Amino acid sequence: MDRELSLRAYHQMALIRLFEDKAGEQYGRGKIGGFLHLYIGEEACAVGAIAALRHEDYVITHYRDHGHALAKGCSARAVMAELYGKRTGVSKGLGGSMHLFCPENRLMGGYAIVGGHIPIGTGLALGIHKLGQDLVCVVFFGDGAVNEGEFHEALNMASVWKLPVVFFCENNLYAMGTEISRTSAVTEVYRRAEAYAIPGQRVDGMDVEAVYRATREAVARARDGGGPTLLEAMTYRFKGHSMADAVSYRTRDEEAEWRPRDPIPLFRERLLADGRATEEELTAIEQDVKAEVEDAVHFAEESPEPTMEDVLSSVYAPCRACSE
Amino acid sequence: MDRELSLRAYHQMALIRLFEDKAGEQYGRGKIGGFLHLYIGEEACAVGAIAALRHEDYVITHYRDHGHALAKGCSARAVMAELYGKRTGVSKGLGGSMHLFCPENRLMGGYAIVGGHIPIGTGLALGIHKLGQDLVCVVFFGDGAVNEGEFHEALNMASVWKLPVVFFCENNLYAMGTEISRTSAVTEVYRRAEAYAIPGQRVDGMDVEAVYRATREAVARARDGGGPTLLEAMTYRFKGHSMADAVSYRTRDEEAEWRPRDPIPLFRERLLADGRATEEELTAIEQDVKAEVEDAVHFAEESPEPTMEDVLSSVYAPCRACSE
Amino acid sequence: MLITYREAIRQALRELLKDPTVFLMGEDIGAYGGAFAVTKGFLEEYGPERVMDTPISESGLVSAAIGAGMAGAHPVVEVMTINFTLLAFDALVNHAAKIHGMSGGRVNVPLILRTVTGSGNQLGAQHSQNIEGHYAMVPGLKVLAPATPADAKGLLLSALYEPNPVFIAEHFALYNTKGEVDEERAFVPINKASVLREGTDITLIAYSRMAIICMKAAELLAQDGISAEVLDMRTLRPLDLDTIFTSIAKTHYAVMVEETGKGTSIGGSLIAEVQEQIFDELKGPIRWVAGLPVPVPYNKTLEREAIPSPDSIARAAHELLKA
Amino acid sequence: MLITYREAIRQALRELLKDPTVFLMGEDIGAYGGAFAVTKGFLEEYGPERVMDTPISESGLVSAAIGAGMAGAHPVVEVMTINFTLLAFDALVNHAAKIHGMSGGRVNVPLILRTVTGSGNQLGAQHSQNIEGHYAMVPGLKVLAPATPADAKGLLLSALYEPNPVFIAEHFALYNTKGEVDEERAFVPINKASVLREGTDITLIAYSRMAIICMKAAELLAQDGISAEVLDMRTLRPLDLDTIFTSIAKTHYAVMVEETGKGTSIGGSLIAEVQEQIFDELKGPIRWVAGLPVPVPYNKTLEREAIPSPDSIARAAHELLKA
Ligand SMILES: Cc1ncc(C[n+]2csc(CCOP(=O)(O)OP(=O)(O)O)c2C)c(N)n1
Ligand SMILES: Cc1ncc(C[n+]2csc(CCOP(=O)(O)OP(=O)(O)O)c2C)c(N)n1
Ligand SMILES: [Mg+2]
Ligand SMILES: [Mg+2]
Repeated sequence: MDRELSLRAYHQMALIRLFEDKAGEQYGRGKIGGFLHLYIGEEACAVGAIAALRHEDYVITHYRDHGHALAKGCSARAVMAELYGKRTGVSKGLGGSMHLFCPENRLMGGYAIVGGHIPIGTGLALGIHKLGQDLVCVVFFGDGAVNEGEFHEALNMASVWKLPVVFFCENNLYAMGTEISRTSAVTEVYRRAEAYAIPGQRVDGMDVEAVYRATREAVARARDGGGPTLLEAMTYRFKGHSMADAVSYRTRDEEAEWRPRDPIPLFRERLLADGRATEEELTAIEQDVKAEVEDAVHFAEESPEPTMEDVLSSVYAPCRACSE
Repeated sequence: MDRELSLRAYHQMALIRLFEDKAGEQYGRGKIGGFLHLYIGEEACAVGAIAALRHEDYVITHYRDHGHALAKGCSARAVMAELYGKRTGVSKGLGGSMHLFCPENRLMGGYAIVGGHIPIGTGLALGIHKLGQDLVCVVFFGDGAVNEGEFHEALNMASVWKLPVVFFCENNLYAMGTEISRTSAVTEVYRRAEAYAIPGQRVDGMDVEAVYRATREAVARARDGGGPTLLEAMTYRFKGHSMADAVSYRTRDEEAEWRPRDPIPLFRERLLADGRATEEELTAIEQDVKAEVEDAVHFAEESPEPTMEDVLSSVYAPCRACSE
Repeated sequence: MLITYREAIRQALRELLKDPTVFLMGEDIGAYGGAFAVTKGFLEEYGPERVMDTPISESGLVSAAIGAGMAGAHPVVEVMTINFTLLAFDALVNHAAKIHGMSGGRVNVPLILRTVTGSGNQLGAQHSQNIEGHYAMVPGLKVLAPATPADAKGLLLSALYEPNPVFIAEHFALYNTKGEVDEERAFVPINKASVLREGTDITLIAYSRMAIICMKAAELLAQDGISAEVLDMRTLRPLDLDTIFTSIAKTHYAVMVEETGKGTSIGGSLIAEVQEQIFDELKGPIRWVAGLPVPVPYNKTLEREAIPSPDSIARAAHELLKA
Repeated sequence: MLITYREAIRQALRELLKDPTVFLMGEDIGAYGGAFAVTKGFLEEYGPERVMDTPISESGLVSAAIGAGMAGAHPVVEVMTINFTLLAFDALVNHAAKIHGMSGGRVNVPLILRTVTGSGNQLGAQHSQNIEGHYAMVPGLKVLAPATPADAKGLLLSALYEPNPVFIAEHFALYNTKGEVDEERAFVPINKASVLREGTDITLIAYSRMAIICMKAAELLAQDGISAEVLDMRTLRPLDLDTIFTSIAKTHYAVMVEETGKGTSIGGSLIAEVQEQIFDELKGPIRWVAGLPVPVPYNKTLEREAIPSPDSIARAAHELLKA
């Protein structure tokens, strides 16, 4: 990554981290409801992968979606307001944490049915292909989603039709409380690519630049008509599955092993070490991010609630083939 | 195959062939309704695979199921009567051609939802495992079923739980009018096994002994706790997908290439060549089979229809936890 | 122009294909020509980019169509029969139907899904279902079930202008039936029932093939001097209750007729809504004539007896009027 | 013994596990203890053969349970929430429900499927559904939806004696509610509604959480001198219409209450059947109070307003009695 991109990536990772800390805090205060799945520890995945995309490229993801939304350019304000259930939220307060939609940034949603959005991502790529566009779609999902039939159907179709899509598995070793080895016959997710005759690659999901490079290559191939790729980023969620999770299924030792691999300090050190950024610059970014998150919370607090009319009028888009 | 087994196998293949010819004929006369999916050309698959099983082992299959039913020991009478929709049919005339059930022969059904029965087969093996039985289940399905999500989920579960199941793909190159290469990213079905860390093997589905040997090995492994296997038998259906199919999607040349590979004359010649049987013995079998099929038709013709009471009383098994 | 229901759909598809963003996708719609020959010859005419054969992956292909629609293309999916849509139930109910609402109205899913409903061909329990009723329950979907060639064409033409997912259940037993269809583009609104026959004594309410069966029942009733009005709901979601209210305000008696078992389609809620909203207009209960609540049997005689006939409908009408 | 709904289910599961052919399977029921902590500690106590964590493969795992049941074992599946059962819709509707019928009654599918229904926790549209109604439409399935700890235990105990697939919808909002439960094995028949409260002026009909909400509405009505009878259907398929007929023959007025939108559960067919069969007993229409027909919104206030409350139920009852 060049200097500019690096600083942008650092900004995004820092923003996501602080945003998530804050969201967790506000959840504890009852300001945010429902499920809240924090992305802390996995920031390098969304940020590295999305850095390899153009603004017009599509992203579709699962319920652990705050990081993807922020990396794809949705404002912290609109994302926080969504968690608050406010009308100014990305989904007007009707979607919530698991369903962030920013079509203007080509974030086509967070989805809460594990695996269900993977073939929809194939479909976005199918749409791109049909419309003859020079675009790509990246689909994010977890290691647990790989065992759903939708994963299989989606990868096969994408391969047969050579669609411009990158399947990006965030392998954080657990699906809720279940380690991947207890439910997956093949635990190296990238190896599943062979069954669909597409390239598969494993990458260090704690290294934002490694993620960026691998995704850039896959995206370039997809854009050039080379078809889909399956990427597997090895990562770790530092928090529980959701706020309700006491994380009793993994050892504190394992957690301690992953701690030093925190993608943000690692990247910070690298930027300083190779002179891409100065301490002052990074501190300034950290200050900016702090202000951005405070502002987002303030905005969310002050925003109005949606109305029942908003709900009723968004079940259907207005009919253009109805009489009267 | 030893002599006895060989003669039995020849008998079964000849029976299936003649049964199918007759069924097609009776369909043309309007005696049989619905869809009729003939197994002509594929006899070596069912016969070879099922020869490797014990009576108590389970078989579950798709709608192209006459061959499996006959090979598993269901009587030609009861199968023909089912096609006629008669009360003496294996499924009392309520199931029809696509839904042959003979629990006493451990044929757990033919199913008409492509792929849907594959995880049920995994489940039969799960049941075997839970009950600590020394049994195995063979699941038959087509090349088209491999792209359903159920295939993927079924193989993964079977592998993770090391269940005694053999997945037997009858690859006849077409799913209705669709050649496998147009819809499958990987056309060597057996290679899909790698994605589930289980053995996969391709076998000549026109050679009943080759099928027998491969299945015997897979069954032995399964029975010994070695887990599932994916077998792929290369075969060809000499007729259309169903009686309605004009077979306009494949060339007459291709059909002509497969004709000499008809499993029945091939096996006949081999038996004669290596002296396992005499011309007289095989002719006698052919005569027996002819009589068996004639008898089956007669039986079906003469059998009574089921009643509406049969239908109503078989929606639910009698409740043992209801009051009154 | 007197054409078949199948030909009417073919004409509509040709109209749709004039829009370059439209493409057809489904199992065996190309080389095989469609399981019911609806798209026969289309592959040759439009090529594989516009007429796409898919793997046997119902969940995946419907989801792919959802995504393609979200990206601005306009997929017209054929699911070979309605029985197989159950594999795409999550795609339709949890995704297609909810994306507009849960995005706060910001993302549209302009998907047209055509499939084939019905029993009566001795296909056994897994292939003889009228599952459109399950979809008609789902907010966010529009569900159409035409009974005539004119509606089959007109509703499909209209579906292209719908920014919402449209589920169209065609009845296999109707493909060869003929009817008058306007040669010009003849749109049929997707929120209106149609009055197939006017009458004054009793209202028969149905959709799809049963609307045609009700027309036969109305003939039988006419022979007995009873004037039956026949309503074809044709759009199952949203339900056009007003047309029903108007009819019952005139006849004061009604019979709801469905091919499928009670509780498995729109009949129950339709009756519940009608009795709640115009109770005083009713001179008797709304009769409910439906298929038997059973996995449909293979045996030909029993299969036929498991669904309503002109006779059983006429009998119910007589009983109601006599009571 | 006063215990929670969750504890009642745990007790029943322990009873079930005394049968050596019984095993539990589901996502995160083992190491994680179940998403709603119903099986907490079971893995340690019974071991991984009796308490099996599964991959996230709803279609596959439900199908595997079907097969295991056919082989003579007795699987008790937990599907984490009812929303995910849509992925197993084909397994349940095309397979579990039909195998007995299409085998001519020769093969049984003794499957118990427990899952969690309901809205009201700000989980958004994909996680806030009451889909038991879809299953209650399907011949071949039995569908239970207990409202009280006693029924939660008693119905689950009975389910083991059912040779048919049993779908049990537990309501997440009830897990911590308490009720009296017999310490002994206290079977509840799986074909009977229960009268939660006797009354003479009007009948309130509901199931699951809404039965409890109706009890609150009945209290409100009592304050206004109206005596409401509250029926908890508890078994959604088969429906115990007789209990309803008996009640309405006494009260002559009825309100049907559902958490989910109109047409998405049993309400419509129940009303349709009742008006058809005892029209003359009705002094007014059966009122239908249901959730809004929308993808359930995340926003807390709106989510709450989207479903019936004691107030809205009492209001409907007042309107009906006044009209
Ligand atoms: C179809 C479906 N099944 C189950 C669930 C419940 N569930 C939510 S998240 C989750 C684990 C998913 O794990 P993974 O895909 O690895 O993603 P992660 O949470 O680790 O990012 C489960 C089982 C669901 N939401 N959808
Ligand atoms: C879920 C589902 N989708 C589609 C169909 C329609 N259909 C019936 S058979 C068939 C082709 C299956 O081909 P294959 O699995 O190769 O088996 P074969 O008929 O060649 O033996 C299709 C598409 C179906 N029955 N079920
Ligand atoms: Mg994970
Ligand atoms: Mg095939």
